[in-house]
Amino acid sequence: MTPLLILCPMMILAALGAVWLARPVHAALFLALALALTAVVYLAVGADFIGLVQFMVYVGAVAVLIVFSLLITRPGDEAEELLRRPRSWVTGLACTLPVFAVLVYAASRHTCLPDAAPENPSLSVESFGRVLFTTHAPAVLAVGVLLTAVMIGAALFAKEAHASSHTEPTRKPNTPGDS
Amino acid sequence: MLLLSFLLLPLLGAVLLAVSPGFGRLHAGRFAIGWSVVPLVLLAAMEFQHTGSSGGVMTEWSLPWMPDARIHLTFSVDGTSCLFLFLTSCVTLFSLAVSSKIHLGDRAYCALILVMESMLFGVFTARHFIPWFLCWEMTLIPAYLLIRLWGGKGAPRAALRFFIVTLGGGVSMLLGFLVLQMSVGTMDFAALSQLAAHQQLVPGLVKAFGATGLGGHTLLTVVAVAVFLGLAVKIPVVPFHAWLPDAYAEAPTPVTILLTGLLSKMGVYGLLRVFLPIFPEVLPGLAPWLTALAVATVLLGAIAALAQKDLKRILAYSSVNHLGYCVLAVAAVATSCVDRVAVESAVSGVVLQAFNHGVIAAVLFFGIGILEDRSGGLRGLNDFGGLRANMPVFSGVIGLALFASLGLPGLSGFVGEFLIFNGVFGLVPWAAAISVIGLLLTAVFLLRLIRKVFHGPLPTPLAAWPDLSCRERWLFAPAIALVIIPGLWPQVLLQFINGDTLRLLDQLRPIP
Amino acid sequence: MAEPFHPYLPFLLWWVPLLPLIAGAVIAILPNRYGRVASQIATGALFLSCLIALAALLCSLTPGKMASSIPAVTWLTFGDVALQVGLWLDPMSAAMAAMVTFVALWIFVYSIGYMEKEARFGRFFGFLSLFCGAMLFVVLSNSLLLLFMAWELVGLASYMLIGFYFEKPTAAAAAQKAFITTRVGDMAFFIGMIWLYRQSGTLLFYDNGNGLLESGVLHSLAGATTVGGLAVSSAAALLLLVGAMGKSGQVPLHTWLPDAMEGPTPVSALIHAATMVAAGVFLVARTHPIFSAAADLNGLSLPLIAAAWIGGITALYAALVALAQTDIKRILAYSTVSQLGFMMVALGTGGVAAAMFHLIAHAFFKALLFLSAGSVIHGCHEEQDIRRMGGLRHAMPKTFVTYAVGMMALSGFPFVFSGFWSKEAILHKAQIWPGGHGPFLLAGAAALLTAFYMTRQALLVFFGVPRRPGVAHPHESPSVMLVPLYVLAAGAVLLALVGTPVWPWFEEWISGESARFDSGALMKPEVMHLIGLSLAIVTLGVGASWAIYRNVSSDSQAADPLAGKLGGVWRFLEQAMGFDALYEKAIIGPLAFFAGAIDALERQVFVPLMAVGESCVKRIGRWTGVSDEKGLNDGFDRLCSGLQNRAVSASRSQSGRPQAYLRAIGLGMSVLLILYFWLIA
Amino acid sequence: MSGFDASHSAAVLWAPECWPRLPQRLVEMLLHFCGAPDWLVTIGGLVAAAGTVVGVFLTGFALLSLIERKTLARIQNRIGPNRAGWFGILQPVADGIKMLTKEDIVPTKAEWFLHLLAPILIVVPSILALGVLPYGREWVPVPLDLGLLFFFAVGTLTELAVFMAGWASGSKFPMLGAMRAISQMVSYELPLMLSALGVIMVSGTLSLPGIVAQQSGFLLGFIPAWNVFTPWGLSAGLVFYIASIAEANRCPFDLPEGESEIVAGHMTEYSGFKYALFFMGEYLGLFAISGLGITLFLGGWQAPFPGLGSVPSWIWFFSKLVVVIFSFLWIRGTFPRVRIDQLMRFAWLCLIPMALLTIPAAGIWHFAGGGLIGWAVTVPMLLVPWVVLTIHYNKRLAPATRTYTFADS
Amino acid sequence: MTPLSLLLIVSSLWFTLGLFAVLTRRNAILILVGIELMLNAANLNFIAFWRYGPPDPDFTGPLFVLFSIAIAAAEAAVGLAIILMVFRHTRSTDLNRLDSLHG
Repeated sequence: MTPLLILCPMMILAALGAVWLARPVHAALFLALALALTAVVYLAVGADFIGLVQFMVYVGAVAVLIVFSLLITRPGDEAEELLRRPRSWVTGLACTLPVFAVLVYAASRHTCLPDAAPENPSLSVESFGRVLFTTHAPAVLAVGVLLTAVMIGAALFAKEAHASSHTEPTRKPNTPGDS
Repeated sequence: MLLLSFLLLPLLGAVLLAVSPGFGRLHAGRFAIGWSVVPLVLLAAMEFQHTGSSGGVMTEWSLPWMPDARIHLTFSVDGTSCLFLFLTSCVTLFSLAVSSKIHLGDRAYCALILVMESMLFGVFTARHFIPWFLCWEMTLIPAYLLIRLWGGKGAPRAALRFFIVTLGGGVSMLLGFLVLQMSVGTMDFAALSQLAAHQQLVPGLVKAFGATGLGGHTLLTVVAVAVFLGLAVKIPVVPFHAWLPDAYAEAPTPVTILLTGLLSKMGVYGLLRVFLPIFPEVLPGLAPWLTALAVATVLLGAIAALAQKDLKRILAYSSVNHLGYCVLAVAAVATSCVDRVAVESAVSGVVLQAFNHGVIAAVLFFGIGILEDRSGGLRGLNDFGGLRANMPVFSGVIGLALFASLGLPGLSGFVGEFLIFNGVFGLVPWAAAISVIGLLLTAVFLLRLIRKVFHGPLPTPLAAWPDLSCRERWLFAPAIALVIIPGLWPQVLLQFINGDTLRLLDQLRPIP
Repeated sequence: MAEPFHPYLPFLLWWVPLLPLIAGAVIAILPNRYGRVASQIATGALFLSCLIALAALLCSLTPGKMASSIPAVTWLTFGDVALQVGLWLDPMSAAMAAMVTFVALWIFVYSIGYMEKEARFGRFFGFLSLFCGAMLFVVLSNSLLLLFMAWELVGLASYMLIGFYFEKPTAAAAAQKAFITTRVGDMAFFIGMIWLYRQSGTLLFYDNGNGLLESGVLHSLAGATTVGGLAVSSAAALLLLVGAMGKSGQVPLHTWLPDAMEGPTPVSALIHAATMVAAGVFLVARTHPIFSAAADLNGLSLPLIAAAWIGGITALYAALVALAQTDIKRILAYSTVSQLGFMMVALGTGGVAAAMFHLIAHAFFKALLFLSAGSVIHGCHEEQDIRRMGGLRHAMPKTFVTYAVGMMALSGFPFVFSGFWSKEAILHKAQIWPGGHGPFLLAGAAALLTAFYMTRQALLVFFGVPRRPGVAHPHESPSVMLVPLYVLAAGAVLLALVGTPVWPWFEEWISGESARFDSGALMKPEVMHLIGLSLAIVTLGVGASWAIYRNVSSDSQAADPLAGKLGGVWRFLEQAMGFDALYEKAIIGPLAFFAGAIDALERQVFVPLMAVGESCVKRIGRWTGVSDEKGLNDGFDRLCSGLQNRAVSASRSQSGRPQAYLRAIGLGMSVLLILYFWLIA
Repeated sequence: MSGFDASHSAAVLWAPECWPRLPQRLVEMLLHFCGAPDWLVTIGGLVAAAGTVVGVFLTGFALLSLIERKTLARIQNRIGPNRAGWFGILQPVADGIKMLTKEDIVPTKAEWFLHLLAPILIVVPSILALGVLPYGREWVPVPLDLGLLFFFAVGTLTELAVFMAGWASGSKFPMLGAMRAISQMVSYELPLMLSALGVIMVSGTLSLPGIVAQQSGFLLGFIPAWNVFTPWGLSAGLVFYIASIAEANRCPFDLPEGESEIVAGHMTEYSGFKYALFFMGEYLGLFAISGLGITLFLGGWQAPFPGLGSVPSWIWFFSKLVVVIFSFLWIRGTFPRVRIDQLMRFAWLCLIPMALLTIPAAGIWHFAGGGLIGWAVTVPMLLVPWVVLTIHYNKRLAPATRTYTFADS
Repeated sequence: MTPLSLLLIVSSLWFTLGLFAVLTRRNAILILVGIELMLNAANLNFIAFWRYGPPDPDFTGPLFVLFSIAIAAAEAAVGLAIILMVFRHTRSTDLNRLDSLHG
C-alpha cells in the first residue's frame, strides 16, 4: 500500500504532464516517465515479469519511437498550441467528464467483490510461461503473426522512404589533383 | 493431395511469375522451364507409387462443391490420364524449351503457358463435367492470348476465329450436359456412364423433356450430337476444322506445338473418356455419320495437305488427317462392339495415336520453327531445298519424325495406326479400306515435303545456314527418344492403358 | 519338329538381322568423318551375321529336322490381347538368309572400292546395313506383322539409297517414286495382313498348329467367304500379292524400279539381287499356303492364277522394254523386272522351290552383272550409255570375263550356268500348269528376248570399237572390286550343281524331301523336250542378236539398228510403253486437281462459313454492347449523377478532421450516457 | 533477496571464492550486530554489494581508458600516454582531475534540466545492469530471477538518455548524433535480445546464475560445455558480439560520435564532469554488455579447463572480460568506420535474420538433446546462411577500387 | 481506500486524460501519446484486478496485459510509421491540416 500511495500521485502528475504540456517533447518524456512509473507499480504489486516487460517495451521502445518521430517531424512552436487551448478545453471536457464520471462510478462499484478476498500471490515466471505457452499458445502464435506483419509493414514503409528520399552516394575514383 | 498439388503446381508457377516483377529478361523463361520439369517429377513419383498395380485409379481427389446439385470437384488419375498427363508435361516443357529468347523474356508468355498446362492437367484428370468443362474452356484463354499476342500478321483474326468457334463448340457441349443434369440430376462421368449402362438415361430424359414431344432416344441422340460437336470442334473433325490451318499457321511455333500437341488431344480424350461411355445407347444410330465424318476427315486432311504451299499449313492438315484416324477408331467402336479384340485394338490405338502424334507434331513444328529462324521467317514449301547437304543432323531428325508421322514401323506412329486399322477393320471394314488411302496420301505429301525441303540442289543463300546447335540437339534428343522407343517397344505406353481399355469395354456393353 | 537344331541357335539367329541393324544405328550416330570406320563396322557386322546365317544353313541341312521356331516374344499387349512376333528357320529362310548375307557381304566389299571418293561414304554403309538388316528380318520372320514392319523398313532403306545423291532432282524424285509406288502395294499388304489377323486371330506363321500357315487356320480361312463368294484366304492373298507386286516391280507397279537406277551401282545390285525385289517374291513364297488354301482339285486358285498371269505379262513386258534401252543399268533393271516375272510365274504355277531357286540364282548373277556394270561404269568414268562404249574387253579383260559369266547365266546358256537350270525348272512348271498355257508362252517369249537383249548389251559394251572419243583410257577396276566379281561369278556357276534335274537337291530340300541322285531324270522325255526348247530359245535369241549387233557403227550418235525397223514400236518400247506418262495423266494430274479442288473448297466454303458464324457472333456482341451502353449504362449514369449532386450537399458537414468526428462521437456518447442514467433513474 | 543469514560459516565466508562479497557481508554483520531491522540489514548489504561492484568497475574504467589508449597507440605504431607516472599509469588520475576541475558549460539554448539529467541517466542503467551479473560462484550482487530481462529493460533507458542529451543541447550536431545513436541502438538491440533468446530456451531460465550453471561441465572431458561451443551458440554469440559492439557505440560502429562528421554527437555540448559521466557510462556499458556476453555464451565464471576448480571463479570471469575487452580494442584499432546505411542494412538484413535463425536452431538443439542429430541439423542450417551472407556482404560492401594520387607524386 | 480502488481511480483518471489528449491535441504523435495512456490505464486495471481481485490461478490479468502490451507496441510502430508517411507527404503532423477527406 505504501509504495502505491507514493507512486499514484506521481503517476497522475506524469499523465497530466503528458497530456497538458504544450511542448511535444516534454509531453513525450512525461509519457515515458508515466509508463516507467506504471512499470514500477507492476513491480510493486508483484507482477515482476509484466513490469520488466512494460519497462522494456514502453520505455525502451514505444517512448523512444515517439520521441524519435518527434525528432524527425519537428512539430511547430507551442505558441499556437497555447493559443487555442481555451477553445479545445470546452469540447474536450464536455466529452471526457461524463466518461470520467462513468468510470469512477464503475470503479466505486467494485465493492461487489468480497472484501476479504486474499491477495493473489506474486507472479511466478515459470508457471506464467507454462500457461502462456500451453493454454494460450494460439494467442501467442497470433500475436507472433501480428508482430511479424507489423515488422514487414514497417520495413515496407521504411523501404519506400528509402527509395523516395535517400539515394546512395556513388563512389567515384578520385581524379588527379583531388587528393 | 499429391494430385491436387500436381494440378495446381503450374498455376502456382504462373502466379509466381505474374506477381514477381523480379524475373528479368531471361529468368522468367528459366524459371518457367525449371518449373515445368517439376510436374514430370511428380508424375514419376505418382507412377512410382502405384507401380505394379494393374491399372485402375492411381490417385483421386474430390471436393464436394455444390453437394445439393451433386457437383463434386473430382479429379483422378488412371493409366490413360497418366499417359496424357505425361504428354502434357513433356510437350509443355518442350514448347517452353524451344521458345525463343524473346518469348522467354516475357513473364506473361511463360505464365500463360503454365496456366494452360494446369488447365490441361485438369481436363485430363477431371471426372465430373463441371471441373472438366471449366478446365476445358479455361485452356482457351491462354491459347487465345498466346496466338493473339505473339502470333504472326494474321494472328488476331485467326485467334478470334479459333476462340469463337471452339467456344461455340463448348457452349453446345455445355447445353448437352445441362440437359442431362436436368433430367438425371448428375453430371458425374462415372455416374452417367453407370446410368447409361443400366439404360436409365432415356427414361430420365423422357420424364424431364417428354413435353417437347420428342422420344427419349431422339432426345439422347440430340444430346450426344451436342456433346460431339464440342469435341469435334476441338479435334477438329471435318467440317468444323476451318479454324485450324490459320490458327496453326499464325501462332508462334511453340504455341502451335501446344495447340496440336495438346489442345487437339483434349478432343480425342473427350471422345474416348466422355462420349463413348455416356452415350452407348445412341451410338449405333450415330455411328454411320461419325464414320463418314471420320473418313472425310482422314481423306480431306490428306488431300488438302497436298495442295498447301506453306509448311505449317501442310503439317496442320496432316494433324487433321492423323487425328482423323482417332475419330475413325472411335466411330468404329461406336458402330459395334461385338468383336472384342477389335474394340480393344481400336481403343488402344486411339490413345497411342494421340500420344505419338503429340510428340511427333511437336518435333515437326519445332523443325519448322528452326527453318523460320534460319530463313528469317520463310516457310514456303518452295523456299528451301537441299538442306540435307549442310544440315544433315537437322534433316535426319526431321526426316525421322516425318517417317514416324507417315507410320513407318519401328517408329512410334506405326503402332497406333496399326492398332487403329486393326480395330476399325474388324468393326467397319469398308471405312478402314477407304481410309488406307489416307495413309498412302500422307506418305505422298510428307515425302514431297522431304523432297522439296531437304533434297535437290542446295541454293546458295541456304548454304550458309548452320546445322543444329548444341542446344537444339539436346532439345531434340529426348523428343526423338520418345519417337523411337514407343515404336520399338510399344508396351512401355500400352501397359498404362490396358486396364482402362478393358474397363471401357465393359462400359460399352449394356448391362441387362 | 519344333526343337531347335542347335542349343544356341534361337539366341544366335536374332543376331543375323540385328547385327546389321545395330551397325546401321551405330553408323547413324557416328560423325560423317569416320567413313572408313563406318564401312568396317558395317562389313564386319554383316560378316558376322553371314557366318551365323551359314551356320544356320548348315544346321538346316540336317534331314529330319527341317524347321525350327525360335520362341515367339510378345511385342505388345492391347487390352488383354498379346501380339507376338518371332523368327522362323526353315530351308527357305535359311537359304534366303545365307544368300542375302553372302551376296550383300560381297556387295559391301565392292562398295568399299566403288564408293571410295564419296563424301557421305559412311552414311552409305549405314543405309546398306539398315537395308540388309531389314531384309534379313523379312526373310527370317515368323510373323506377318514383323515381316510387314521389316518390309517397310526395306522401303525406307531403299528410299534413302536410291536418293543417295539427293542433290540430283532426278534421284530425289526416283526415291520418292520408289517409296510411294511400293507403298501402294504396302497398303494392300497392310489391309490383307489385318484381314488375316482379324479372321484368324494370329499373325504367327507357325505356332504349334495354330499358325497362319498351318492347316487348321488355313482351313478356316478357306472356309470363310467374302464379297463375290471369294474365300477370305484368296482375297487376303490377292492383297498380299498386290504388296508383293509393289515390292517386286510387277506390272503395273513396276515403274519405280528402272528409276531406282539413280542410286549408286552397288545399291542397284543390292536392290535387284538380294534385298528389295526379292522380298516380294519371298512374301508370296512364304505365304504360298494361303495362296493355295482355297485351291481347287487342280491346285488352282484365283491368287495363284493372278500371280502366274501377272508374272508372265511382266516378264514379257520388261523383256520387250529392255530391248530398246541404251543405259547399261536400265537394261539390267528391266531384265530384273523380267526375271521377277519369271519367279512370279513359278509361284503362280505352284513351283515355290523353282521360284526360290531362280531367286537365289538370279541374286548371284544379277549382283554379278550389276557389279560388273558398275565396274564398267567406273572404268569409263561414269559413262552409262552403252552406245558410247564398245571394245571394252581389251581394256577391262577381267571385268569382261565376269560380266560374260553373268550375262550367260541370265540368258540361260545351257548346262553350266545356274540360270539355265532355274529357268528351265520354271518353264517346266509353267508348261505342266493345268491353268492354261498363257504364262508358259509369255515366259518362253520373255526368255527368248532375254537372250537377245543381253547379247546386244554385251556386244555393244565389250565388242566392236570404242565409240566414245572422250573415253580415251578405260581402265580395269581395283581388286577390291574385282574379287567380289570372281566370287559371285563362281557362285553363279556353282549353284547350277544343286538344281539340275539329275540331282534336284535344292528343290527337294526346300520342299522338305530328301534329295536323291537320279541320272535318268535328264532322259525323261518331257525334260528332254524342255531342254531342247530352252536350247532353241537361247540359240535363237543369241543368234539374232549377234546377227544384228555384230557390226555396230562406230558412231555413238547412230540410231539402233532395230530402231529403223521397228519405228514407232521402238519409241514406244523406249518409253517403257508409256506407263509413266499414263500415271502422270491418270493419277498424279487428277490427284493434284482434286487437291486443288479440296483446297478451294476449304478456302471458298468452309472458311467463309465459319466467317459467317463468326461475324454473327460479333454482330450480336456489338448489338448487346450498344444496347448495354445506351440503355443500362446511360440510365445508371444519370442515377449516379443525381445521387452525386445530393451527396455533395450532404457532405458539407464532413470537415475531414478526425478529431471533429471524434468529438462528435464523444458528445453523442455522452448524451447517450446521460440518457441511459436518466432512464435508469 | 534473502535476508542476512547469521549461520553462514566463517570458513566459507573467508574463502577466496567469497572475497568479493566481503564488504557486503561485513556491512550486514555490522548492521546486524548493531541491532538494525532485517530490511535495513538487507538494504545495507545491497548497498555494500553495489558499492563493491561500482568500485571495481570504476577502477576498471580508469584502467581501461589507459589501456585503450596504450593499445591503440601500439596498433598505430605510437607509444601512447607515457608522461604521468610509470608508463603513464597515472594518466587516468590526471584526466579525472582535469575533468572535475573543468568549467561546466550549459548552452543558452539548452534545457538545463534535461541537459543535466541526460548524463546521469546514461550512467544509471549501466550500473544497474552490472548489478545483476554473476561474477563468481558466490558473487552475485543482486540475484534476480528475471536478471536477463532486467538487464535488457534497464539497458533500454540509455536510448532515452541519449535522446535527452541530443535534444536538450539545442544544437545541430547533438541532435543529429542522437538520431543516429537512437536508430543504431534500436536496430542493434533487436539482434542482441534475439540472440539471447536461444540461451533462454536452452537453459530454461531468465536468471543469469541459472544460465551460468547450465553451462557447467565438459564435453568429452575437455571441451567446456559453454553455449559458444554449440552451433546455435556460436551463431548467436557472433550476432551478440557484433551487436554488442554497436550497442556500445564502439568502432567500427561509432557513428553517433563520429568526430569527422558530427564532432562528438550527442556529447558535443557537454564538458567537464558531465562529459566524463558520458564516458563513464559508455565504458560501464561496455563492461556490462561484455559481462552479459560472457555469462550467456562463454560460460560466465566457469573455468575453461577441467581441474581448475580451486581457482576462484570470479578470476575466470574477469579473465574472460579482459580477453573480450581486448578484442574490442583490437577491432577498434583495425576496422574503419562504416557508413550509416551500411550499418542499418547490416543490422536488418544480416544480424536479425541470423538471430532469428538461431532461435529454431536452439529449439532443435534443445529437443534433439544436443546429440549427433542436433549437430547434423543445426550446423548446415546455420552455416549455409552465414556463408551466403558473408559472400554477399563481401560483394556488396567491398569498396570500389580506388586510385590514389599523392600530392608528392 | 483499498489499493484496488486507488489503482482504479488512477486508471480511470489516466483513461480520461488520454481521451482528453486524443480529443484536443492536434499533433498526431501526441494523440498517439493519449492512446498509449488509455491503453495503459486498461492494463493497470487488469493488473489491479488480478492482484487484488478474486483468486486467479490462470493469470488471466497478466496474460491479458502481456498481449495488450505486444499489440500496443505493434500499434505504436504502425501508427508512427503511418504518421511519418503522412508527414513525408504533407510536411506536417497537424491533424487539422489533413482534411483531404472533407466533403
